[in-house]
Amino acid sequence: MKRKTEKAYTEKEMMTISAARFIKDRDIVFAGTGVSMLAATAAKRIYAPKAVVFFETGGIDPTLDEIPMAVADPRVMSGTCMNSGLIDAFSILGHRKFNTIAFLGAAQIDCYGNLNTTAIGDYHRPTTRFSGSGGACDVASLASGVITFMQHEKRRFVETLDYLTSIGWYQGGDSRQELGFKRGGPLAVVTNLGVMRFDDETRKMYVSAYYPGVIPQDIIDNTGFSIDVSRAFESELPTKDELRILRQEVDPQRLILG
Amino acid sequence: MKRKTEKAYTEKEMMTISAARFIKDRDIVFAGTGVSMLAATAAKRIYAPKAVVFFETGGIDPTLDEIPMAVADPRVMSGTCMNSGLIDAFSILGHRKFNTIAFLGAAQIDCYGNLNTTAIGDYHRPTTRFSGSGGACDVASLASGVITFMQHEKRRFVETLDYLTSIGWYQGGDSRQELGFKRGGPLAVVTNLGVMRFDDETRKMYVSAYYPGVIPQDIIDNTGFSIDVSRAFESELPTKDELRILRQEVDPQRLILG
Amino acid sequence: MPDYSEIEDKLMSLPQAIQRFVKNGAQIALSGFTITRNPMAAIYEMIRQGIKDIHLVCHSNGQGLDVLIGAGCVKRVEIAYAGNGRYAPTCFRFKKAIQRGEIQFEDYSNYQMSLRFLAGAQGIPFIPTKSGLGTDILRKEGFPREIRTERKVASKKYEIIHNPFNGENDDVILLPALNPDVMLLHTQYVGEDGTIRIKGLTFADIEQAKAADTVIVTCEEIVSRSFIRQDPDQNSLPAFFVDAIVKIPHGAHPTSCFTFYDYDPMHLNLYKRAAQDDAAFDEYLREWVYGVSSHEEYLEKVGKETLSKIKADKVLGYAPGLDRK
Amino acid sequence: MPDYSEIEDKLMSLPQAIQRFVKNGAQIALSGFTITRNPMAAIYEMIRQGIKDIHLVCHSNGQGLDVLIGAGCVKRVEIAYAGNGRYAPTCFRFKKAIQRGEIQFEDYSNYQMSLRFLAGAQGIPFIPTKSGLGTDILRKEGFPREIRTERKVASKKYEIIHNPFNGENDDVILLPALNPDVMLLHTQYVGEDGTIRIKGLTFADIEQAKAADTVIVTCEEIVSRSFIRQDPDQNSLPAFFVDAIVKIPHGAHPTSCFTFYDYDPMHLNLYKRAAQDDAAFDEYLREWVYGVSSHEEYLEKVGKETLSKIKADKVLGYAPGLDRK
Repeated sequence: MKRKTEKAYTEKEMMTISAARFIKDRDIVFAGTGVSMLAATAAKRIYAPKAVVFFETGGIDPTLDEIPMAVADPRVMSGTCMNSGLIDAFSILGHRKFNTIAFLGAAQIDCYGNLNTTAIGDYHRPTTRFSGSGGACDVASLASGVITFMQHEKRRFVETLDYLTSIGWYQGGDSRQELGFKRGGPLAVVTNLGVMRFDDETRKMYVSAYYPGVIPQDIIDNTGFSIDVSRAFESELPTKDELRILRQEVDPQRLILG
Repeated sequence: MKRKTEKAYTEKEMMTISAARFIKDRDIVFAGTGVSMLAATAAKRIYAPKAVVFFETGGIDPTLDEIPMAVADPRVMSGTCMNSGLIDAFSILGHRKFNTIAFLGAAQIDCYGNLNTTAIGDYHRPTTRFSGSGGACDVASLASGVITFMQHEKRRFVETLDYLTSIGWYQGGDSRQELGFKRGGPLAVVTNLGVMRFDDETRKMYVSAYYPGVIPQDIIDNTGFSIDVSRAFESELPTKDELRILRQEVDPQRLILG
Repeated sequence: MPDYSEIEDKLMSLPQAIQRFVKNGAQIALSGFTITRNPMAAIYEMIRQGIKDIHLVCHSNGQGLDVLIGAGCVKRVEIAYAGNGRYAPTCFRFKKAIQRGEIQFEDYSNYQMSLRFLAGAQGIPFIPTKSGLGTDILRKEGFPREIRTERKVASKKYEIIHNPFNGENDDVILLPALNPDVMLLHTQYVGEDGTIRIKGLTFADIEQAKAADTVIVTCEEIVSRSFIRQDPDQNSLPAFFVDAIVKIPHGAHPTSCFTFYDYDPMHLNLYKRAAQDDAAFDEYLREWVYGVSSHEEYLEKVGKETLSKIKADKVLGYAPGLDRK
Repeated sequence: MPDYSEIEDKLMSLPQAIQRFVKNGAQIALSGFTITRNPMAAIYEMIRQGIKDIHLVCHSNGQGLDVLIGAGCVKRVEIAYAGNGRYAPTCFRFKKAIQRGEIQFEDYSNYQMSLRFLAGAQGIPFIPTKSGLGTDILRKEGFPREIRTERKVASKKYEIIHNPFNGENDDVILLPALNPDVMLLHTQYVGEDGTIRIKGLTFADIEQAKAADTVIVTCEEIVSRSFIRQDPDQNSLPAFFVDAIVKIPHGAHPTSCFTFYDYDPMHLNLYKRAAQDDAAFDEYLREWVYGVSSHEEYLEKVGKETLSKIKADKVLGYAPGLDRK
């Protein structure tokens, strides 16, 4: 298992920054709660000042002086350019004019980035029931790209999902397009061990980067399906600026950073 | 032809009041421009204070201190309870919860109250092209009831429409319901000669009332299809109150009354 | 001097409104989203009146949904998301009820549910989307086949057709419209003329209200006709959509009401602890719902101190610096 | 001190905006309705630049549509209503063009066209309605079959299917979504951050803007970021939908712009007289469109006196007592 070394940053900070680094200027960023909200906010303040953060509830570009605890938090409606509703939010999410990047989380993920946020066990009588899709199924269907946050554990990185809530690369290759989706698909999976990406041909997950203090074998050991590590390199450390902005501006109360 | 006698009221005033008398309290009244706007406003001020006047453009319950010259006139947005748009307006028009009564006008009408506001002659190369449906087709399809204003002339009351823009009782009997409409249909046609209604069984137009100074034969002579006058009676004269409110409150500038 | 003459037939007490308009087995939609603008006062009153066999239709309801399920008022639910954000990643009573097989459920997504309300609002029988193609939301049906003939239950979960305007093979999902029996809407403002104004995000409240047969509105304030009509562009619903109007300050507590009050983290955490244990939850209901006769009495229990802590800054819309851990 | 840094890449002159974004043969949607908020300045500039073969998609455009058709810029139109209310029961140049067989046209209703824009805005391929069943809007097709394969022309005018959620025979019309190349939107306010605020009725402007590939906005005022963000509930479109922003006071003249100015009855009557005669209409164009190099010059011709007559009362939104005969 990964070596415990004294680090100048926490796992959550590393995950947040790793994800934030994917955001480019003018991206329209769909954020959920938790780490995804931190990553979206950090990205805008550090690398992509012209990116716009919005929420499925209809809040567009809030000031986020305080971290929302839910996507319906009044902080999501505060200082926005516009407050609308779900129908509007999803018309933006899927709009062909925009590069919409969405952050998601899940209970299970498979090697093609399909996600389960609905149930473990039998759907009708599950051993564990989760919240359900929310907007995740829509995001996975309609956004230009999806970045998923996961705790890297065998029981979460599985061969077969108990329930496919949100479409990824489906069964790999061109199978997503064949379903009828003209765009989108998983960009990356950001975990507590590293960053996974997807092969351009097979659409299968591979290890793109492992965090300092992690070795590729740690990721293999914690993944429930075979995963290619041949393209893996060690992630860059979080910079002083990244950490300062994340800690002082994004979540000073450490409501999510902990 | 109708005898010219000195009257204490004009044809337009008589038409407006005849139509307004159909409106009941709590009706949701869909108004267009011209006489229909006068009738809606008069109805609210005289018989149905709890009726609500709205417009296909989305203006709901404007004060109408001045008569709008079009359904997009800024006067339709002034003092309303809400300013929205067409999608909202039509969601009200067709709403099963409401008794929505709509006023329309047309270039041609047939014996079942179907209307033409599109073209005379060949559709592709008409001798006369009109404005087109606007919201008329939608009103005729979705409202609870339609009252149509017409100049009573043979060329307008025709056996066969050159173009069926707005559905009435279609081909009579149950044919409207068989098309898939659960409600609605023409209530009355108000002309410069009298008020026509539709038989409950055959759905064919008949003369319900003729104005003072008009005789049933005048209506027969000016109708392009055979019309039953056996149920016709002479209309009540406009009352002093009706005329006073219409002239002093509804259209003091006589923009539409002329 | 307020003039309620225009809405005299709609103004009533909460018990009256629930009694008159909410029947056992009713299909019900709730305003708000997770921890915001849930019609909590109305929900507590439904529980006190013992309304049973409710068929809930939700996109992402949180607190309101969970209390109703926990109190045993709900028979079936069509839903996209049951959670309270950081205060309950999955609503606790919802989770238990499904794991124990106590309620019938059907999963959709937020966009799908919103579109179904939109279709209901526009009076169109169904609405197309591509969202969900290839997922188990389509492959797995939650509702048992035999209830597909019951009132307010769609004859099918969905239908897939080829896009008739596109030559190539292009699948589209058709979703059935929703027309709930009742929509419970909590809002900030109702005018003396009955006009509704929602501040902040409207979620799918407006679509839900237009789709419903009956709309019960609870509000923080009833404002003057001149105030509500001075900027009609801001208003959300005309009076004629509304069947009952009840003034209930803090009617959304412990969820938030933008520009009036924040959510109540203390209460949400208290609820979180209670909801995870059956006995503790029963005790919660006894104390906070059955144990009080009205929302006023409930608010006395919440206490002035807490209410002042969560009081929103009018400009920001929330309570800055509130301890939300 | 205004700060345009957030919109520097979108702020441009009207000639630049039209040159950059409007190509011959483009499918174009216009803001407003009959005599209100038509993007007249942009339309005049398109005529001056000699844009040809336009495919207009409208619900009820009036003045803007008629001038464009009269100037020979329009090849085909999909439309519900071409009129100016009391000032033109049927738009004159539109009427002549169709009677002379000069343009291709397809009739729909206002609700149908609005729903088609809504479908385009939501990215769904079609949308159902029952409005129009049994009418010649379904029975008679305006566009020649051979153009059905051209870009931006729907492969079919409509499709009828049975409602798959209803056992009994229940026909529903499916209407194809619209996604215009360009939408020309005239509005009251744009914020320094590019946020759009439309005052008064929005018609189908918001759906049209979301449905379009490119949105050109002309506005009466560019207001401060703090003003536009102080009440986000009132705003109509976020900046990222907008491609070009042009400040053009009185940009809708002779049509009205709620709270800024009324329609100009003198000009509409002048137009009415001109539009009924070919030579007089050419003269009108020479004088009011080709004869001026910019909207500023056009407004000088309109004259300060007229502009002050039609100046709107800020509360009423129109010019009370204006002679509108």
